[in-house]
Amino acid sequence: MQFFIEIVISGILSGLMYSLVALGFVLIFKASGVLNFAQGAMVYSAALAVVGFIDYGLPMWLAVIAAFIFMVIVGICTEKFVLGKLVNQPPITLFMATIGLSFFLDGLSPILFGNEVRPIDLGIVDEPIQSVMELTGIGISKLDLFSSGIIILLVILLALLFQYTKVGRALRAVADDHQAALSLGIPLENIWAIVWAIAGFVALVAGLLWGSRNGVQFALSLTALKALPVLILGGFTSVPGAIVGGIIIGVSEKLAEIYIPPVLQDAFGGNFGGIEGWFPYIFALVFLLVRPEGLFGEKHIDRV
Amino acid sequence: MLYREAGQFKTSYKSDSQIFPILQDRIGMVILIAIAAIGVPLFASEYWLNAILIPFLIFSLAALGLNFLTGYAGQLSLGSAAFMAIGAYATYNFQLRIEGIPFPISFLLGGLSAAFVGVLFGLPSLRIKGFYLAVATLAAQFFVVWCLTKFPWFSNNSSSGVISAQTLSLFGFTFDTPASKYLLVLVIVSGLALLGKNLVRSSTGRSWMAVRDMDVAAEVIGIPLMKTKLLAFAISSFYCGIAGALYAYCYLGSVEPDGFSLDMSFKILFMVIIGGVGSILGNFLGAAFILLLPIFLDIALPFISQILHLPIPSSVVSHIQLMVFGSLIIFFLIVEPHGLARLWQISKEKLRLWPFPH
Amino acid sequence: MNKAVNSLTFPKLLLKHANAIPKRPAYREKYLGIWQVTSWEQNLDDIKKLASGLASLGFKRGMNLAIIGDNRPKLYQAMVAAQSLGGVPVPLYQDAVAAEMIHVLNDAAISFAIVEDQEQVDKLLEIKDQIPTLSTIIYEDPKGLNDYVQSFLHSVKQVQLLGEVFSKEHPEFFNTELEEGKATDLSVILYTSGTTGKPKGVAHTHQNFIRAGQNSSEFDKLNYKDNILAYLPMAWVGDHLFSFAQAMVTGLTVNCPESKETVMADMREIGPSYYFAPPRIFESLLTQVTIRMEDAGAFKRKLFELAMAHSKKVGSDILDGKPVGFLDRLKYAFYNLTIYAPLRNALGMSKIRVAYTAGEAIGPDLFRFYRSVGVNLKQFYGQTETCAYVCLQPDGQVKYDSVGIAAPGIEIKLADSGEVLVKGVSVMDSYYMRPDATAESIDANGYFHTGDAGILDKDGHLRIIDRAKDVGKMGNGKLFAPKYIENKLKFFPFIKEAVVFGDGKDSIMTFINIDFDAIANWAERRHIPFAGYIDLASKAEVYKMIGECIDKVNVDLADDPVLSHAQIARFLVLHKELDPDDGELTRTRKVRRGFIAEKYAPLLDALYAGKTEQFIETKVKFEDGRDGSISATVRIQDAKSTAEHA
Amino acid sequence: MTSRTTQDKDTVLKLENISLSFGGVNALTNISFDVKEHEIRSIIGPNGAGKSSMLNVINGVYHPQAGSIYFRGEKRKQMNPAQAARQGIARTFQNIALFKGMTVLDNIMTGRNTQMKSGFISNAIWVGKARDEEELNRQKVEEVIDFLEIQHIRKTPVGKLPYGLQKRVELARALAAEPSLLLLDEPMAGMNVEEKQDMCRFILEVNQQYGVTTVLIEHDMGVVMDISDRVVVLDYGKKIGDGLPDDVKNNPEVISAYLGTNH
Repeated sequence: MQFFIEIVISGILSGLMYSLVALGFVLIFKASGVLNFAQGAMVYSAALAVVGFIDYGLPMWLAVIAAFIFMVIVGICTEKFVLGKLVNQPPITLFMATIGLSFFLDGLSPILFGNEVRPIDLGIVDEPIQSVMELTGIGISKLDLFSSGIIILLVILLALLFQYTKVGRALRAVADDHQAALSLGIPLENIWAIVWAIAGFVALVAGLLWGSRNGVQFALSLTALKALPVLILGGFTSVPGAIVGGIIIGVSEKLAEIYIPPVLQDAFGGNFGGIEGWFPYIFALVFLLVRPEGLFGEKHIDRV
Repeated sequence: MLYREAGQFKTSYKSDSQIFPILQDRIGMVILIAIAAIGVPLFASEYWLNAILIPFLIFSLAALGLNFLTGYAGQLSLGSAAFMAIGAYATYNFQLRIEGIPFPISFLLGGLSAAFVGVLFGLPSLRIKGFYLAVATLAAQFFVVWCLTKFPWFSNNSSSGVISAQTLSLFGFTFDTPASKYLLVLVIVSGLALLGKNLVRSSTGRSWMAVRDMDVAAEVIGIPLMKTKLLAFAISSFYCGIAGALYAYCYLGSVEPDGFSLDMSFKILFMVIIGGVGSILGNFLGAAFILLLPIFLDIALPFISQILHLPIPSSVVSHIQLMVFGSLIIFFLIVEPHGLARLWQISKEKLRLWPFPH
Repeated sequence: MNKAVNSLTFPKLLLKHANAIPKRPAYREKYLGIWQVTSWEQNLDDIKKLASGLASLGFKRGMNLAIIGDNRPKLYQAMVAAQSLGGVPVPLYQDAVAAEMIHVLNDAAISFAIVEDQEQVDKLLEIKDQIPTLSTIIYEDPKGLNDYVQSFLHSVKQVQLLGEVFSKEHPEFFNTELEEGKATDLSVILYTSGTTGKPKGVAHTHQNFIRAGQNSSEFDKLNYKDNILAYLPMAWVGDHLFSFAQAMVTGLTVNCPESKETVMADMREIGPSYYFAPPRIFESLLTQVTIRMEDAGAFKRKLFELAMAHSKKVGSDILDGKPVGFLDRLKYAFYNLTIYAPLRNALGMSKIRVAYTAGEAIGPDLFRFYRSVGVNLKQFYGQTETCAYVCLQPDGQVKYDSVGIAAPGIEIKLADSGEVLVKGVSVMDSYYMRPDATAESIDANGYFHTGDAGILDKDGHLRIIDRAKDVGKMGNGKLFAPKYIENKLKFFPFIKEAVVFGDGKDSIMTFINIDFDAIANWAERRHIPFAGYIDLASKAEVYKMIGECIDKVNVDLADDPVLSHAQIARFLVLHKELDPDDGELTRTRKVRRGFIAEKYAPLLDALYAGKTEQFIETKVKFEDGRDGSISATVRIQDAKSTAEHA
Repeated sequence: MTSRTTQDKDTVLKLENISLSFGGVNALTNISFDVKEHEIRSIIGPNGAGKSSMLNVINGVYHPQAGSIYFRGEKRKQMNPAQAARQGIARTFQNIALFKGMTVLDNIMTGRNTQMKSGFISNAIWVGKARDEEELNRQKVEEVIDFLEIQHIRKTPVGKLPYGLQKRVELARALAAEPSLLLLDEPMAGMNVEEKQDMCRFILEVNQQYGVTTVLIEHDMGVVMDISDRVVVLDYGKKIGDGLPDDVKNNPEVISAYLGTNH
């Protein structure tokens, strides 16, 4: 039982990490209808930028700011030179363009910031919290907890931004209706640029947290693949969806990883690890067949 | 300029609906085939056959497969490599487990197995569209590769799922020399390409494109969406499957599941995009482009670094490759969404109108 | 030989080909997206059914069969069908308005008419009660005619079905009727568009057209492998000679385009080996070429210019087989690969062995252009009354200003008045039901008076200067040949039509009709804004440019020993396009000078009165047949005259 | 090719108390009318009156919550558009729904897909069955092309065509299916006068030559009154008039409905 809870909790915590990446997708999708496959590459680039700037001799805090600026530039360039040139194209084309973008970033960042694996030290060690351990015997990584805290903070922050700032209103308006957004007197290009900047920031946070966990390496770029099932589950347009979806995926894949392989081993023999590589997808896929619009996504009828 | 079309009139729908309605094109095609079938085996070096021409043909076939699904039926898939893997492993097992089965049969069965799995993973396409579906196809990519790695049966209990292809022989003739393998691949690929061309210019192809361009209208016309989409998935996967089998048997010789990675799927997608969505020729152009580009870079970059006097480490070369790929994709999507095939078509039109500009 | 010829008729030629080359295509018609082929045996079968059907409807020997429509195999077949029953086909101009048809239909006492489609049927219905004899109308294309209930309307299909039944009952009928035909029977009645007065029916015998066809085919070595594009009015003698007589004689294939709009495209597909077009078509083709080339890239344009320059230099010599230096031949071969051949291909002229032009004089530059890029373009001379067969230009001795030598079987001589007189195989039998007119034009010695004034040069080449009657005297008693001047004017690409006046006057005046497309393009390139035809025609820039053309002509005339005095004094640019529908041109686009002089009297007077502008209102017929009128104030300008050298 | 003069007036289509709503919003409320063999039946009404929804119900794109549809006498179960098409119902769309990536010819050929039986394998092999079938249908399609006078654009991609021609091609695609019931959704919207005249001519000729029963939605009152045999008037999803053009024209309710909206 205890073991089970521990799995669930660690599932929730790592799920939140997925949500964080998924969040980046959602932001951009809401505002510009683009499924930004490059979000993962952005996480990778952001993390690389941080360590890169540190290698160039900047202090941590400055490196982070520099990295953020870098991400903003990336975002703006993307808007200007890629998506800006693809307006009125079918979404699938934009999606493929972002695949191209992710390749580009995966190539560019290592050239700028070096490609050898480096750690990020947030000053929190990745070890179980003693008190909880003694009390319940359940191990909860400080780092994970800390990360979760950050993520929740970030979500609240975004929520506030969306609710109470002019930009935020514009962003929400853009989501439903471009004309309405224009009426707020903010040109779409700028709005999208802002969105990309925010997405860049989210990527940066994700990069820091993941990086501090298992070092800055190309694997970060693949976090996108973790986020995609989350999106399907939670719907492309819903922030809460991303959070809940992340948690569900996190927990389910951890459970699957623990409980399925033994069964298979009994049946076929051999080793059946690495289930979390595909489980979220199959899980999401099955879910899709039941509820095509996702958890929180809204249904739509095509008119003739 | 070389075209002399005056006097080439059509007196039947047969002749009007030929693949190459213009005489000069037919001549050109014959010459091309002659070169590919006779000239190349005679004169091409082993390196060219093994390292360039054979993979070129195989990937052209895979791209063709994906093009049916994405270019013609409009269903984006990111799992092509997985279906190649199925083709390879299925063929391997049929060869392995059925005594004395002629390899064309096991190739066919391999393709069919891929088609079957393709249909399974295509089922969601009935309820979900666009990148929902694209994401769903990733499921195939990961799940299939995992299964092949983890279930020892598939690889006949070899470690980490590596299989080494049996040598192919038919009527006592064994395909062991590069030239013979090349010819085998050439025959299969061009054969399937022809069938594919027929398919896309027939009612099947039209219903695919109808679904792609406007599915509601297509249904109103009487095209059953489900049947059409699933057929696209099946045929697409079949072609990828065959490509996979060739990949294992005529190119690498021994393969492991991880060889059929997501990167490979993307590579094939890029071939389609750069070559030309919705074009048969495009797949060949795209494959050639994507395969030759790295080779070109490997040659060009050191050369450039010499001129600029800045050393370029090999890791950077590979990264530059990624950048070039990425930017090319974006470039083509923006500038020429129909890829090299369209460029070819345009220049051909120019030749036909010569000396006039339009 | 004579015996054979004397009994030879077109239906018998049909039988001959149906036996000799049954599988060869007699007709191709672009329909439903492909070229539908009618083999010679099929052709015979169709004609047999059609003829029998006509017979069962009461069509008899001696009757005339009106044929109205675009060039369609069925309509050509109708001609032979009528002939095989001993009847006479009477093709009418399909674009004539109903009213214009009344005279012809009555003059030929038409009771049966075969027409193409609803449009023509409607025309006939409109005028039916003014044509007492008209009893039966047969149409080819049933589209839109379903709910026409009139009992005298039949579709060709229905008639052919009748024919099948009929020939079952009378199996020998068709052949016996056909055998009765004699070479001296009338084979066709072609109505002259007649620059003046009502059209006259020109009646030709089988022998006339068969001989003209045979001789001209031998002259150019035509055979059953040749292809021709039939796109000019079936009522026009030229089409009857090329697409009917020569086709029936040699068995060559007649190709019918899909529609008026697609003629050029269809020509490109068919790539005829034998081609006729009036000068204006060659002209508009050339204009298109130049316009299209102007948009080409610098390299292509340069290459094109070089190629053109070289072709001017040696092109026609090479075509005429005259000696040309090796280097020049090499260059020509190169340009042929890069420019000439692609150009011919784009124009659909790749396969042309012989191309003819006639009807109007053709500009020397225009003529040379086609010959020098390897199109064997030649001129011939003839009238409706002579099966369009009097003079031909033999390969190798082509002069742009002559119409060639007397054709085989033809004898020509010049009257003192300079009028060209013709005697020989192709001279008509008579004007239909007009012995008086016949007597006027065919004299006791059997010479036909062409009404053209001409000159024979030393190698016996005929050069036409004008209509004999138009060759008038000016006030000062000197020679006045308006057509000669008009042609010189029309050789300028910007001038579409020109009408020259001066008979009995002391000075020569000119109406100019601009070529709208060419000038509009010219104006756009110079950023000259204009609103429509009238505005463009009155632009000062246009007047300036036309003025220059006219000055050039005057310079040219000054060199001519005979006509140096006949220079243009003043001119104006007409505010409307001269149009057959308004009676200003004949259906073959010859200007009707007298009619125009009356219609535009105010302008003419203004010219002579020395005014600098004149208001005029003119009636016009719009495409949809409505009448209307347009008015404008037309500017008038003086021309520079050049001192006489002679 | 039954001509107008010999037409039998039995009912092709009968709709009884059809009601349709999207998430509570009523698009159609309790509408009944019928369509007789060979007639041109027009549905008119102000924007948002539910005209297009009506067509979508008839060919199975939408499924009404209430009411029943009788097609050729028998009550129709819920069916999807594809089935409706196979029963001989073809239609055009308000905003053009051509297949942009294909040529005119291919678009129209696609219209005949229901008639084409050969499977994908024989299609791939091509020679023989598939090709013969292809030719047979090409012939039919060419007849339609000839009928609608679009020979000159046969092989142009539809995307390149002007609006008016696209509308005509869409009609061609519908005709190619040799339908027994033809649904036209504002075939003349946004056309200039000549284009409208042509379209009118074609609709009438289709109706006469092929005796195709036609249900027509059109804004241009003049046109509707000219060419239709009977007219149904909708307003806010309710039927407010039904009958001969003249009756409808003088129906006060109809007049007010039209005065109420800017037309």
